[in-house]
Amino acid sequence: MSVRSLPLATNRPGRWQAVQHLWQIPEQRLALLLLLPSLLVVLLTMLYPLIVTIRMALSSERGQFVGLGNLTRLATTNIFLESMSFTLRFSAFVVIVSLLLGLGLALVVNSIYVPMKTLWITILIIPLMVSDIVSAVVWRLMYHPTIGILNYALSLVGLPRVDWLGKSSTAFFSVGIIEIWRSAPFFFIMLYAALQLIPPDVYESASVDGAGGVRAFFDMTLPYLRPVMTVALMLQFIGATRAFGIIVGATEGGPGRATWTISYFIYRYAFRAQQMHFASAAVLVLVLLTIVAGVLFFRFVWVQRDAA
Amino acid sequence: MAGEPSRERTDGLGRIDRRVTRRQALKTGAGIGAAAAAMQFNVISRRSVRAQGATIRILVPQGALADGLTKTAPAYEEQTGNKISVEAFPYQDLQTKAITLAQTKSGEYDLYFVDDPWMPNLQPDINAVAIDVEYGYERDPDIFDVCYDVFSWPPPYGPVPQSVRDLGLETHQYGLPIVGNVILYTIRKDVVEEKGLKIPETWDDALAVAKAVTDMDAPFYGWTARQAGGNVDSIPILWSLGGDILDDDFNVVLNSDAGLRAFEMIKELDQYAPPGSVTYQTNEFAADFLAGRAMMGMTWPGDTLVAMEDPAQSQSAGKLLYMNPPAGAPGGKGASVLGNWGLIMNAFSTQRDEAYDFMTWITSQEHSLEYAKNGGVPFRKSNLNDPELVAKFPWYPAQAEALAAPPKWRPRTSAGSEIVQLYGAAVQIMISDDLSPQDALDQATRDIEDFMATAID
Amino acid sequence: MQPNASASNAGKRALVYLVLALALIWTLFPIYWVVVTSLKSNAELAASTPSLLPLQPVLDGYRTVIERGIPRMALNSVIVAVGTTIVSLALAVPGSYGLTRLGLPRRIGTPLALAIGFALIFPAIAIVVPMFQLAVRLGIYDQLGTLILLNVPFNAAFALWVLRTVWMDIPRNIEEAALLDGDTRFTAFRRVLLPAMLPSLIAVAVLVFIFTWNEFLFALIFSTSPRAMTLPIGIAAQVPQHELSWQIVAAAGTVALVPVVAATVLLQRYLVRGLTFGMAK
Amino acid sequence: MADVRIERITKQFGQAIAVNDLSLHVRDHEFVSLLGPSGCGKTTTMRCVAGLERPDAGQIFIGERDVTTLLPRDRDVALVFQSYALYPHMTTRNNIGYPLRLRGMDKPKRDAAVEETAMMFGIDELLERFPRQLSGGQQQRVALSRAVVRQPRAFLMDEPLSNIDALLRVTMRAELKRLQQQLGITTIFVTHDQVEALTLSDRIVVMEFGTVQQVGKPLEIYRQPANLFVARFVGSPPMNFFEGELRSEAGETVFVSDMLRVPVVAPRHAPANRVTLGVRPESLTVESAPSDGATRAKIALLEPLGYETIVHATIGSDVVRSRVADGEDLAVDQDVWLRIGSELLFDTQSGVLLS
Repeated sequence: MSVRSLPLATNRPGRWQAVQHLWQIPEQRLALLLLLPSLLVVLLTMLYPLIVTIRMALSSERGQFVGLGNLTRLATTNIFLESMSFTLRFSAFVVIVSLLLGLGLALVVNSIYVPMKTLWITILIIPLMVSDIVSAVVWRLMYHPTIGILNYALSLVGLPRVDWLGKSSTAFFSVGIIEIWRSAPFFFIMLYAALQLIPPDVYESASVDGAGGVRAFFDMTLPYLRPVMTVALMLQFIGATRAFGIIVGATEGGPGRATWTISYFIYRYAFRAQQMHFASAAVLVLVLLTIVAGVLFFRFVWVQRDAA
Repeated sequence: MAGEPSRERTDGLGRIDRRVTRRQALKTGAGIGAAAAAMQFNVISRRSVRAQGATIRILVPQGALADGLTKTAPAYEEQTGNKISVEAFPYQDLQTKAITLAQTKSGEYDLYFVDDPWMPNLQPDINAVAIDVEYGYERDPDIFDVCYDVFSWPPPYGPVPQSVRDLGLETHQYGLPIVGNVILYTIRKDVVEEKGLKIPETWDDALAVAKAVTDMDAPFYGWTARQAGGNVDSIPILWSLGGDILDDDFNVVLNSDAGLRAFEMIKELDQYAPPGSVTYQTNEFAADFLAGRAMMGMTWPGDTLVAMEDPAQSQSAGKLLYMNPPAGAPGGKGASVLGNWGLIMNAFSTQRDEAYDFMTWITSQEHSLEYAKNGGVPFRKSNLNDPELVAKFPWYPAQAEALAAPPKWRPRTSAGSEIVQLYGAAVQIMISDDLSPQDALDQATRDIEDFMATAID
Repeated sequence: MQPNASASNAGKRALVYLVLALALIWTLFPIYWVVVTSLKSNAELAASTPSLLPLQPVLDGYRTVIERGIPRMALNSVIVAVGTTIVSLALAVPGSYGLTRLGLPRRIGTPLALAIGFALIFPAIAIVVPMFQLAVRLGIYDQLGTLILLNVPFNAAFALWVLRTVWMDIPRNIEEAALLDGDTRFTAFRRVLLPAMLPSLIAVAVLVFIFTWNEFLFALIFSTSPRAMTLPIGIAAQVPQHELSWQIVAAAGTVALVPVVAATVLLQRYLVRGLTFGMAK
Repeated sequence: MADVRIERITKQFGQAIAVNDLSLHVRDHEFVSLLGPSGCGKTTTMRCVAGLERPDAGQIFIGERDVTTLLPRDRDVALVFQSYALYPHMTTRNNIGYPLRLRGMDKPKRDAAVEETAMMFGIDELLERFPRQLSGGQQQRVALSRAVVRQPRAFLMDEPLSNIDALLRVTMRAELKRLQQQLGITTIFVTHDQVEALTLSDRIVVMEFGTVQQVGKPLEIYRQPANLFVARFVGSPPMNFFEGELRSEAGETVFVSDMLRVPVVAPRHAPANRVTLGVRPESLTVESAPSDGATRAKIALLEPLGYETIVHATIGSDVVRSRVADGEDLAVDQDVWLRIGSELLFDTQSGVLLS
């Protein structure tokens, strides 16, 4: 074993030499250097538009300075208020139902009666990968008044037909279902993964302590899942408030303008109606809401992961 | 809406881009610009294509108009050696794209298909070529005047926004009609005869006929309409009954007795419409006629009439009567909506001569007919009155009549498209959510007023 | 007790299977329906009662979709998605390493991580108007590169966020062992750390690819010609407004679904890891 | 092979001083343990030697070379981590061969060296497996092989035995000892387990608060702890302590506390004040009948270990422990008499050994 005689194959000149040199600078400076490109890209992408948006929001479409005029106008514009209300109700509906569905599926797939779990996971997460626009199209074909399968199925069992996308109230649920179709798998996979992390002895000690199935679920499973649930809920809620492709694909905001989301409002005003300044005011409102959501989000999530 | 007099032309992008100097732009965008340069940007190089003879790129709405153009173009390519590139976008996007491109002074496309209500948004005096000035184009008497007028700018008659008037522009021809669409009323004349009814003269008559023939179980529907998001197909009812959305000074006047009557009429007619029709687009509308379960409706020649008159697919073929919309009152005259597509030459095109050559080629009597057969819609008197064609396309006389009437056009303001959309949204929600006609009128009025408060004209 | 217990087990088993059956229908039937619709003829689509199978399958939808340049748009989507994935990872891999591995003090590291986390939830629609104006000014709208530039920040933030947790899970000792074995910090990164985190890297790459493949808003606004139109725009464009055929949009939807479903099946393991932020190994 | 000289190194993390002005000379071929409670600076000291930390002050020499500022890779030392730090994506073969690969050794020679080392550790069957397919003990051997294969100038081991189960630990301990004797590579071994330190080391360095408390051969450390800290830390069960003072009585020096009077050997330097008497449990004999010089106590607890019994007895409020070879006749609550065999005296205030 004449290893000692071999020199370390180190300083041979090569294509990596320049990079290697870079990596010998002090750690913290290197850290910042490595982070800088991402930070610049990410932060500039938020900050630059934000500054422009603020400037635009303060002036009218003709470019005259109007101060907070656009924002106060927004507060009295029905279309905006109704879009806002729709967005929040819609998001709440979507995440609650998705959570329940995802949790149920996670528990079922996790149960000992299910063989080939990998296969089931694969199938169940497919919708998660399908884009919003394709999901909208896919479901629109199901909802269709004449070629759709849903009304036909209803008629087979003697139920009255439903105007799936044709009434404000049903469109709310119908579009919601599309979004649920896409987001329930997210809850499913997150919660299923979290279930795997629950140590089995927790259940054993629970059953020793006399906690039966339902009790064990509420006393043991649920508390273990709660952190993951919170993260998933918040992420999906924030995601749902951005609903855009689904609206464009499924209803174009209709019937009437019953399914306008904030994103759709901004799009319509900025790019169809060419009121970019007015739309910028709406963007500001959205950003403010995001900041609030962000603070709440990191309160919960940050503490959980990084305190550990 | 009145706006203060100003020569400052605004666009949807605000005023920023006009004021920014090259240097400023370079400064702001240096980072991104550098990154952009480093990347493979132009996936397809335009220049290399142009080297081998002109390629004329045309922005076209997706569907029959684009497909028809694709079929018609080879003849031109063979004749001239120039290439025609038909680039299709769906209707809603097309508007955004065309206006955006105009604002960015893009030479991307040489010709735009433009729906007539978009003319104000396009600012033709800046973004389009006045062919009467540039090429000495003269009107062809074979083409309806209204089809020329609608692509003239500023509009030769009718209300014009103050800000446009303030510019003191002279009216010129900025485009040629390519699709002579006008909304028609159609009805199954065989059913009318069979049931011993009369062809409706007024909308009240139409309602009565719809009521008489409807059989929800058969099913057979007395009335069918496109009602999806903010479409315009109910405007002829509004106009025929004497209502309107805006007056000549661009005030919202929808909320009137006539407006109320119109909304009531629309709602009553819907009782005889197929269930689910509230989300109907053209295709569902046409499907009812193809399946022979619809009695009457408002239709655009450009979309689906060829299929509806094709015995191979349609059970209504040969049984439909086409006419100008019914009137508001006996002895009155129904008002139709003009919906022409024009071929507009991009002012920033680098191959104007080639583009002009194609414009005149495709709008010539022979080739526009060819295009009409492939999916376009005629706009020439000679074509619309050609007996051979009329036998095949029975709506031609009605279309000619409607175009000669002439039909009204939609508001000539850049806010026009959105105003009509908001109107349509209120009509749709009235039907879908069972809103009272008065409430729907109120909603439409409020929405449009809100919108116009921040819009530029 | 025994017979009772087994009866209740059988009951539970039946319930589980019922739920699974419903979940299967719920998940896959919409996809089945889009495929079936894509094969139906116009006449069949006009019928009052829809059929579960295409009676006379036709490929008209696919033919039209090809004529209308869907393959070109799919290619555009691939270019944008691959480009975004490469650039995002090129930013996020060293970035997340720097954020977690190099002894950055918490008072600096935490706010930076928070800023990146915030970018994750920043609404894309909020940057669209200013970025569009900028792109116009620079003359770079309607280009695939611009779409990549727009997609990168959001996806880089996502990748950074996930990789951050991945780095935190890779023991520092492994890196130190490599340093002692004769690596420099850089070669240890390249030869030991990167390979060690490869599965997570693949997971993130696949997700970024799929996110970008599915991206709709930027593509809708920043593409004005087929040069930069991506598949989602192409699909939205096929929703019939002024024409008859639903099978066209169904065909376009099927074209978009195939790679996604295939990727899900093939890369399931990685997807789960990435989606759960490394929680499931 | 080389000696390792640590000269007056200091390492601070923020406000906390991990290593304080520490000097140590590990001779060539020597096996030295750094022993101390967690947070005493032993791991930091070792990491400074490895080059994973750079000391704020002081110098480190390996052989003749000042390595203080050298990168880890240039020091030619191997470190076995507590967590083994195997490369998860490499097979056993590649893990062991990795340092050789970095030295540019060609594959045939590398494989030969890897196989030879693997044979030595009995893991030659596992060469194609990945770390996740190995048991803890097997991973441990791979980690050792990786360190051994390149014959470094010094081995550094950071609690390498603490993650394996008790039985295996005993085996591995013996194996480590044999290995070190066979290869004769200078080794610095960090542990908080005194048994490991005592059984393996040529010398032990006991540390606390970043400073060396005592350096010495295992038995020296055990028998002559330099101060109260070392006395307390080394030995299990721990030494018994009694606080009191020294008095001179009839020319004899006697340790006096509330409960005890013990004649002791007079220290060379008389203490200024109170002293602490330390008695190892084995120096405390338990008698069932009173006798002169024995102190009465009461048995509180008995821990029979088979080969011996640990007796916990109370003298007043103090608990003392004694180990007796045969404790079958003893019972809890029984009164017994304790006799001190040999003792150590410490200055209570400074902790320094007086005797």
